[in-house]
Amino acid sequence: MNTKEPEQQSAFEEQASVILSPDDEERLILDIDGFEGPLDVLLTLARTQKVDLKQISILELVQQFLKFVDDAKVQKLEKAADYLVMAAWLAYLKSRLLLPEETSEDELSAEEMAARLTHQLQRLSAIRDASATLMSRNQLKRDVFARGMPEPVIVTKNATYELSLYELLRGYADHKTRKSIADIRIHKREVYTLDQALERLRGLIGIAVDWTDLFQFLPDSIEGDDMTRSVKASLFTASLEMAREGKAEIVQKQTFGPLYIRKKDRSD
Amino acid sequence: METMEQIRIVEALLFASDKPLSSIALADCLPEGANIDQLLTDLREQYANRGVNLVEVAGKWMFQTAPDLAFLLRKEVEQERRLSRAAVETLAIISYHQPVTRAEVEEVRGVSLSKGILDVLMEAEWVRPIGRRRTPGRPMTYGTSDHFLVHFGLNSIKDLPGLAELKAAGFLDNVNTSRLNLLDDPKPTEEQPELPVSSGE
Amino acid sequence: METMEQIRIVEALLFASDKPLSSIALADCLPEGANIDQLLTDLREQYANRGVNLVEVAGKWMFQTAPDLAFLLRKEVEQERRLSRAAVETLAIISYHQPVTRAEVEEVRGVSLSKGILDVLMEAEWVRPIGRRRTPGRPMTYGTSDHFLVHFGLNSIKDLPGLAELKAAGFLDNVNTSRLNLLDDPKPTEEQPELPVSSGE
Repeated sequence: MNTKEPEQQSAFEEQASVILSPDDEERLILDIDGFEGPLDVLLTLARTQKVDLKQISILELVQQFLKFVDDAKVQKLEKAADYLVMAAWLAYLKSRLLLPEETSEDELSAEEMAARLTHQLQRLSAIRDASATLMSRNQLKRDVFARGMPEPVIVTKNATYELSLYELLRGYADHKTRKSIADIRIHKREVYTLDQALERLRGLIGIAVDWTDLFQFLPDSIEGDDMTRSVKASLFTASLEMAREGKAEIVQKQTFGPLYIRKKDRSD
Repeated sequence: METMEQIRIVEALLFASDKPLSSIALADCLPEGANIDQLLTDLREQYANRGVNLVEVAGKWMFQTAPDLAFLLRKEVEQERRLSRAAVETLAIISYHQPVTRAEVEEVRGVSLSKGILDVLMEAEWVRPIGRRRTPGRPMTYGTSDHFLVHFGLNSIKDLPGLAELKAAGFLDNVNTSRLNLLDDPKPTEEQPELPVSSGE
Repeated sequence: METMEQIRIVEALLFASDKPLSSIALADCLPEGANIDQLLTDLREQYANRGVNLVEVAGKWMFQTAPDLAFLLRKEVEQERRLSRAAVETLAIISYHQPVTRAEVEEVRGVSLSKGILDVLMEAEWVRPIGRRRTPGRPMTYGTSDHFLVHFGLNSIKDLPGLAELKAAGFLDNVNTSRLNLLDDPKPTEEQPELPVSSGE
């Protein structure tokens, strides 16, 4: 590994010399606010080299980054903490890349450090591409939709009560049934009472001179079959009552024939 | 655009909608001149024998589990609360007599309405205030909601069977028919002589 | 029971639900011996060209609108604020690297994770704690939920786009969390799914 170092070293320098271009550096007037951390800056800078990420010049990248931090740290030192740490590490890397490598069992070679940084940048780049792909997928509730009116509604308030059309109709029918029975009880038929009939008969019988058909005494004002029947029944009962009292005489000449009534004055 | 493509669009819109859609709303998403009624008829036809049917309720369209498979969904339904008999009767009276005031419901039922009943019916979103009577006190009138129609699968309140039909269906076996005819058989109506409540909805 | 009848049942159950259903849950509603996998395959076939498709997500099945109709149905999602770039990246790292610790996410992005980001992702129910790493400090590890799979229409984590390529390039190897200290060798850490957070649905 150690023996290869000079070669690798030169490779980096070559690369750097090929790619380094003052135009690129000048174009990069960067602000920390626009970035998601030092790796993001490094990735952006690396892309300005317009080569495959595997081919980037680490030395150039280091210089670009150090310049970027120099420009930025004046304004935003607090935010720049991450950037300063990265800058320090990159400065160390740069020195390792430029100076002849000390052999060490424990430490990574400068080449390996650079390769690792490249790997990190590639990884971030790849995950960004992946995240873009992921977010461009058809997303539920944005591009594709599930059933808008799910039927086994478990949480919806609307469905808290259960009632079938049958039960609703049954309820109305039951109500109607009960109501119709209640009507029979409540709606009493109007009647012509016995007292009313007696009063009427007593008043009218004195006026009539001779035998008179009982139903001649029907009041004019009655309406309806029910009421007529009630009046006839009451007048008939009243006539019997007056006959029992001895105040009237009744004659019926044939079955179902008309009833004749006349006053009977006992005092005569 | 081909008819099949238009049918696909109507199908997707109806599937994804959280409420029934009118044919007008559907037509808005289709190219001008699309025959939406024909598309809906075709789609209904295509789903006629499937596990899900396209149905028209309250003048709008929606997908619904085929009636013969409703038993599959009953598991969840069992947890639901049941309405009291008084609530069912009140709901029935409101649906047949609407628009109707609270006092009228009480008069028809012959008992006063306990406080919770109307609340329950409104919470179930079956009953809603419709307007106010133009009578002293301007009492609130109540009627049934679109949700009521959807729930009971009715296209209109006029689809509720009349008393004669109830009798024919055996619902009124114990009632003397001649007597029944003397009772008022209200014709469910949708007209609203009342003063409208804030049109909200 | 005929196959068509069984398909109708599966169709009704899936159509009625707005969440994916497992084939096991579906089989519960079918006669014993029904070939649920075949039924699902058939049903998917029948709906392949319709406006609604049957898809397999998170190992379960659901109907959803056809992807090519997204242009008609697309909604700017109101409640879900648009995710920040940091949140999107974090979500991607968690989904591709899971189980992954907070420090590892920070390492990949090269920046510390601001406080709200994981909260947002967990609130959206896309990310959930999975267990703890068996390393000093026993850091919590994170992964994606079934809800994440359903949302992005994935059947399993293995279906993440570009997963194979990322893996082949070595980008998903263990992340060395001694961040900014690239001198250390990455030591593979072993995941121990202790403290499993409720395995829930």
